[in-house]
Amino acid sequence: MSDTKVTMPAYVPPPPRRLLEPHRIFLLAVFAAIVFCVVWFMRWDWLPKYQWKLIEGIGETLFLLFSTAAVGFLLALPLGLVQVTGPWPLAWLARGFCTLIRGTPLLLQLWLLYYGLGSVFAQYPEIRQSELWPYLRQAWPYGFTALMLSFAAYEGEVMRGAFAGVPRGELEAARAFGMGRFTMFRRIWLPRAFYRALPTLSGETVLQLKSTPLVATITVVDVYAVISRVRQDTYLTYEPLLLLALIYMCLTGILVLLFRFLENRIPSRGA
Amino acid sequence: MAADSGFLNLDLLALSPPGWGGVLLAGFAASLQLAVGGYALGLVIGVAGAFGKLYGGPILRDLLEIYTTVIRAVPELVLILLLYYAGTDAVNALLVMVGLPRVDISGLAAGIFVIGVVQGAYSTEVLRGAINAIPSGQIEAARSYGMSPFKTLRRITLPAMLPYAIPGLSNLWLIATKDTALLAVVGFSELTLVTRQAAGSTKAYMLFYCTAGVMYLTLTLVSNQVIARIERRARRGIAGPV
Amino acid sequence: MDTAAPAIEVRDLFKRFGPLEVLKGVSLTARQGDVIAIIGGSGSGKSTFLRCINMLELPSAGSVTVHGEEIALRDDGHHGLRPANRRQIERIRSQLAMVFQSFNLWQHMTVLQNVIEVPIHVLGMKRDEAVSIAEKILRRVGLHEKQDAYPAFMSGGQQQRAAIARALAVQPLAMLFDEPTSALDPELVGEVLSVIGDLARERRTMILVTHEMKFAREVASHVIFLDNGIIEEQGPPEQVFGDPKSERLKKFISSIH
Amino acid sequence: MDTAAPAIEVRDLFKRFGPLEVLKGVSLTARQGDVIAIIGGSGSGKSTFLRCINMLELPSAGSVTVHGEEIALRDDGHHGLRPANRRQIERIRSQLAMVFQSFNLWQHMTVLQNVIEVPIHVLGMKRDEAVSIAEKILRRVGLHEKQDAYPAFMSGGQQQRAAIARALAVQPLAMLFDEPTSALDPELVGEVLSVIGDLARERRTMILVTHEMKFAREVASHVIFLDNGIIEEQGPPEQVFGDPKSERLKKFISSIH
Amino acid sequence: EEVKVGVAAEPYPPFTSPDASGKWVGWEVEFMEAICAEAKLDCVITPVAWDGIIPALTSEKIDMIVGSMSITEERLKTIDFSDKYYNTPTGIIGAKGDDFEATPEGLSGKILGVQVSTIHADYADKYFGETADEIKQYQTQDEVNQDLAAGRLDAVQADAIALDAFLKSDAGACCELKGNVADDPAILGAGVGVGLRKGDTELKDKINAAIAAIRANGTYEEFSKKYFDFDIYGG
Ligand SMILES: Nc1ncnc2c1ncn2[C@@H]1O[C@H](COP(=O)(O)OP(=O)(O)OP(=O)(O)O)[C@@H](O)[C@H]1O
Ligand SMILES: Nc1ncnc2c1ncn2[C@@H]1O[C@H](COP(=O)(O)OP(=O)(O)OP(=O)(O)O)[C@@H](O)[C@H]1O
Ligand SMILES: [Mg+2]
Ligand SMILES: [Mg+2]
Repeated sequence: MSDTKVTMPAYVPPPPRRLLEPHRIFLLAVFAAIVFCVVWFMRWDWLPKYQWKLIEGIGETLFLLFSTAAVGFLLALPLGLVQVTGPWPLAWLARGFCTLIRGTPLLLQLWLLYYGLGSVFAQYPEIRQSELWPYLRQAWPYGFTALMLSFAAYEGEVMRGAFAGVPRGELEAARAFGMGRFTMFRRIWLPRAFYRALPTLSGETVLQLKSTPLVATITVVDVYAVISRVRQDTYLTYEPLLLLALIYMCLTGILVLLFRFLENRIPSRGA
Repeated sequence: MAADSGFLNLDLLALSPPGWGGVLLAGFAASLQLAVGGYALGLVIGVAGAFGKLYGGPILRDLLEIYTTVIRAVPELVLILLLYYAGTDAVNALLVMVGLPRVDISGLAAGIFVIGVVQGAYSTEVLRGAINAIPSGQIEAARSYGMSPFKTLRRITLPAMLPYAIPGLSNLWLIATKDTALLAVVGFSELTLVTRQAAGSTKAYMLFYCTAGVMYLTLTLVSNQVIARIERRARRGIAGPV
Repeated sequence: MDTAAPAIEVRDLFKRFGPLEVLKGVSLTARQGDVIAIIGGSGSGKSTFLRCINMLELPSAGSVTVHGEEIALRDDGHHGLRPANRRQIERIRSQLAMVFQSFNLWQHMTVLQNVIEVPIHVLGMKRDEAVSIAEKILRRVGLHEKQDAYPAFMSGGQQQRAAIARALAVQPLAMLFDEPTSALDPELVGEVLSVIGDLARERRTMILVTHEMKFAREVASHVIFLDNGIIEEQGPPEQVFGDPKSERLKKFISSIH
Repeated sequence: MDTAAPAIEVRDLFKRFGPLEVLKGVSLTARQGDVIAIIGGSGSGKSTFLRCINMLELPSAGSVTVHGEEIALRDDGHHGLRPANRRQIERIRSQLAMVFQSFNLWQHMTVLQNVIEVPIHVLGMKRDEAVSIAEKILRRVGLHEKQDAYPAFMSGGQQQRAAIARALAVQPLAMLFDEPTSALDPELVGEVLSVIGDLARERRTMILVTHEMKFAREVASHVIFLDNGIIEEQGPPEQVFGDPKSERLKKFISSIH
Repeated sequence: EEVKVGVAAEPYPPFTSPDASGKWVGWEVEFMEAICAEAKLDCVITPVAWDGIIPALTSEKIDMIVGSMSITEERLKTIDFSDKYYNTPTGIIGAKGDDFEATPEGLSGKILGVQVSTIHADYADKYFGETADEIKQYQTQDEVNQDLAAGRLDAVQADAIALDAFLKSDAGACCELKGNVADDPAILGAGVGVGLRKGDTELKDKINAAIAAIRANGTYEEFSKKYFDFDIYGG
């Protein structure tokens, strides 16, 4: 018997399942009715006016997502690795960093970075002469930094688990065949850990997507901020939020499919 | 009120006015209440949802699938806004429909409801995964000795699942404590919002944000200790990492 | 006990998994005290057969009678059978104690707790009584000092013996063993086989699937060679091992040195 | 090849894990073409000895010489040794291909990728060349059609053969096998043993730890019985199995039917 | 009868802001207490996020809004208002030494900050949207001011009184008033009123009566003096 099979304390043999069973058709009909009601009875006249802003907002959201995830992941690799093999001062530093970031709300980190640093700028106007000022002045670098650090900390944990979870034997086999430490890391340890972590990474990237709207609170105009604009302009409570939920669901769906494609490149059996 | 009241003006943190310490602590307490309430509600939903997903009929399973998928795909911030308004509206609409007077849903109750619904989706998945992680032979053995389905659940499935569920559930607890911060955007006076008010009023942004950070971090670290203890107990029968 | 009715009687058992017909009409009669060994190649349906006896797998057709009582099954409308009476199945299962290849001890309970679980929670025995019986049985299989250990911290041989103790504690009418030694180190096989050998000498009714031909020869009163879902050959061990008739069995016996 | 120097020469190897002295002075000489079987009870130090040969475990004292070149070790200041020259160890390891009991195939690579990995990334072979050699070897161990499968989807016997192919692909001076069959089903043991038997007939240098006495008897040119960290007895297989001298060995051989 | 009065959860001094004991203080709080006393209402302050305050009113989480909300056409489509209880001009401030005027031309190339969901946000969009380099929206007025002080903004548009209070504080030392913007009653509205649910005429009548009464009996003037040295009621 396979380990993964769920044995349920019931004796009914599972009926053959098809995609479109009668109840599914019923559910779809209910769903269609709801969509119809939403489209028909709610106000959507504002959509054309905001469509370009919305598209730009989605672009900003995606930019933040991908840039922070990419840079964050690069940072997560050493964070995970030193916790598994590093000398203890580095391992402690990495662990401390991860705990610190994971232990405090992202919203707070964001405000600390943006407004906290802002109050320092107010005290020391000289900073405005510096070359970095054009960047410090804008909001997105803060959003980027906070999101990126947060992703790095969470993924650092994931990668720590993934590095530690590569079966010792496979690493030993690499050593037994005379691989040097770096070759072993590059050819065996890292890819093996990466593929192991992929399912988790996929979930975490969705979480990261869901964190991006927080940057709206520091004036970055992402898709959430655009919808907030719609809400204040139209005083509509539900319609813009429903659209927003829909947009995020689509983005999540696309992300999940992307990751599934990656995962399927290396088939794995069972858990 | 001076901008240069500076980072280290700790008087601002005094427990009684003009210090803001008392307000921060009250906010912290509100955050804790929210987290505990929301987490507990989430667990209840999660247990029901996990069993519904595993053993329920096809309709229930599909509905639960929709619930967990949607909740996990939409940002908490958006869900909180939607549920905060729609949830309480819906409750009142229902009450009016059955002829009862509208009730006044307190911010706390609404907050717990929102966090509970969000947590419920994640708990459902964690618990379902944990039940699946039980080697199927364990349940088969119970069946082969003539245990009834309910007895199998109570004596074997639930206790055997615990060690697999605890890491996920403890993560959820930490997420719950931090998700309370999102209720700041609907104006609920929890720690993050009062921090923002204090920072705005005194202009000591750094000081207050760092203080709140330390409070959240303390909560996390204390939680970690407690979780570690619980985990040790639950894993008595398990050798090596799960 | 009523020795007139056989302990276990299986008649014309069929089992299909989707398109795959795994059992194609297998019958077996085990009288009180019989030790029946089932041998056969991998995938021949041995485990499936054993699991059908206590309805862990539901047969597609056929009947199982335990101690004169036939397990009531009815058509499930999908060309299969389903239990007509869950209570009955639960009762009969508690009389047919199964010992799994992979032990399947409950990991969240100590050995003692594993052994007393069924007597207390299924058979409704008093705790004290269950514990005293359990202690006797554990002593018998040589696990007395290990009774408060958790299964994960015991060797394979010890776990298998604990599983046997768990089965003995329900004072079963018959015991079903599915390859009780194949998950064990060669060195642990011995201790488990000696416990089973003792049980055989006590003339306990047992049906066991095994790969240990030497052992089957020693303890079994009857050997069944399953091949491709049917009984290819059966008889007393001397005959089956010493004088195989069918080509398949000859080949099988020679492949196992 | 220079057949004057032995392929592997181990001298007075000691290994302690903390307070536990696992190897207490073990020596061995394997000339080109020798097949040395190491037998012994569980915990006698067989695996540790094998792992010391390619420095997966660092010995506490003693020396290992491969093809005339002694592996340079120096004192680590904690009563142990450490490699003096990492490059040298890496080079020598790539000449001593190890086949693990649990295969340890790289799960994220197909069989072919597993086999060409070391030739390309350690020995610096061209990809085309490595692939063509690998295909030859895979054909030889009967895995030609499986070359694009991932290890997780293959049977134990197939995985073990893939592991042997991976080892053969580095064209090793000698091969080290650690219980190459004990994780396998009885039915899969055969196919792996036959591959190893072939290698033995080709007179490849091999050191193998095994529990399969019958097999050891057939293929080994020399058998070493390790007990409690020392070589209790050694000699040609006929002598060791047919006419054991020491009590321990007699008992050991009789325990394994 | 308990009436839940929604105020913006974000500090908006000198009108509504929490003090160190968590109590809400400011001119508008005193105004609210005065009318509630006058109309014999049992008022409870309920802080609500500013950008959700109108949905909160319509979904009956609160019964009225006392939050410096200007009476505008757009808002009147969704909610109702009492008579106005104060009116102030809209001003623009900027850093000292950075001379510009509060006109579309003056703001060209500048980064302007406003609070979300305010008449100022709408006004800035309409008049400065073309010329200004960027218009940034913040959750709270505090944060707008803060970012001006930090130098991330060149200009801030807001209620002149709120701006005045900021300029008088230490943090506001950096900046000065550049002028008031040209009026546009369609956007800037006709003063600030108490926001009410549509159809809640009973409450509306009570409030209007109370506003008239405190104006007449001098209570309004009395508490206003503590905050302002001019007549906040406006023309
Ligand atoms: N739940 C199942 N679904 C589909 N096929 C199954 C299932 N269980 C068993 N089978 C198939 O039925 C056949 C017989 O399986 P079974 O486990 O009875 O063999 P076995 O004789 O016990 O073999 P082994 O000696 O390897 O344990 C196999 O081909 C197997 O793949
Ligand atoms: N890394 C280690 N740390 C501590 N003790 C170890 C370690 N590796 C092995 N040992 C101990 O050394 C002894 C010899 O182990 P080894 O694995 O060499 O035995 P073996 O002869 O291969 O046994 P088996 O046949 O069971 O594989 C054992 O007592 C084992 O517990
Ligand atoms: Mg089987
Ligand atoms: Mg070993």
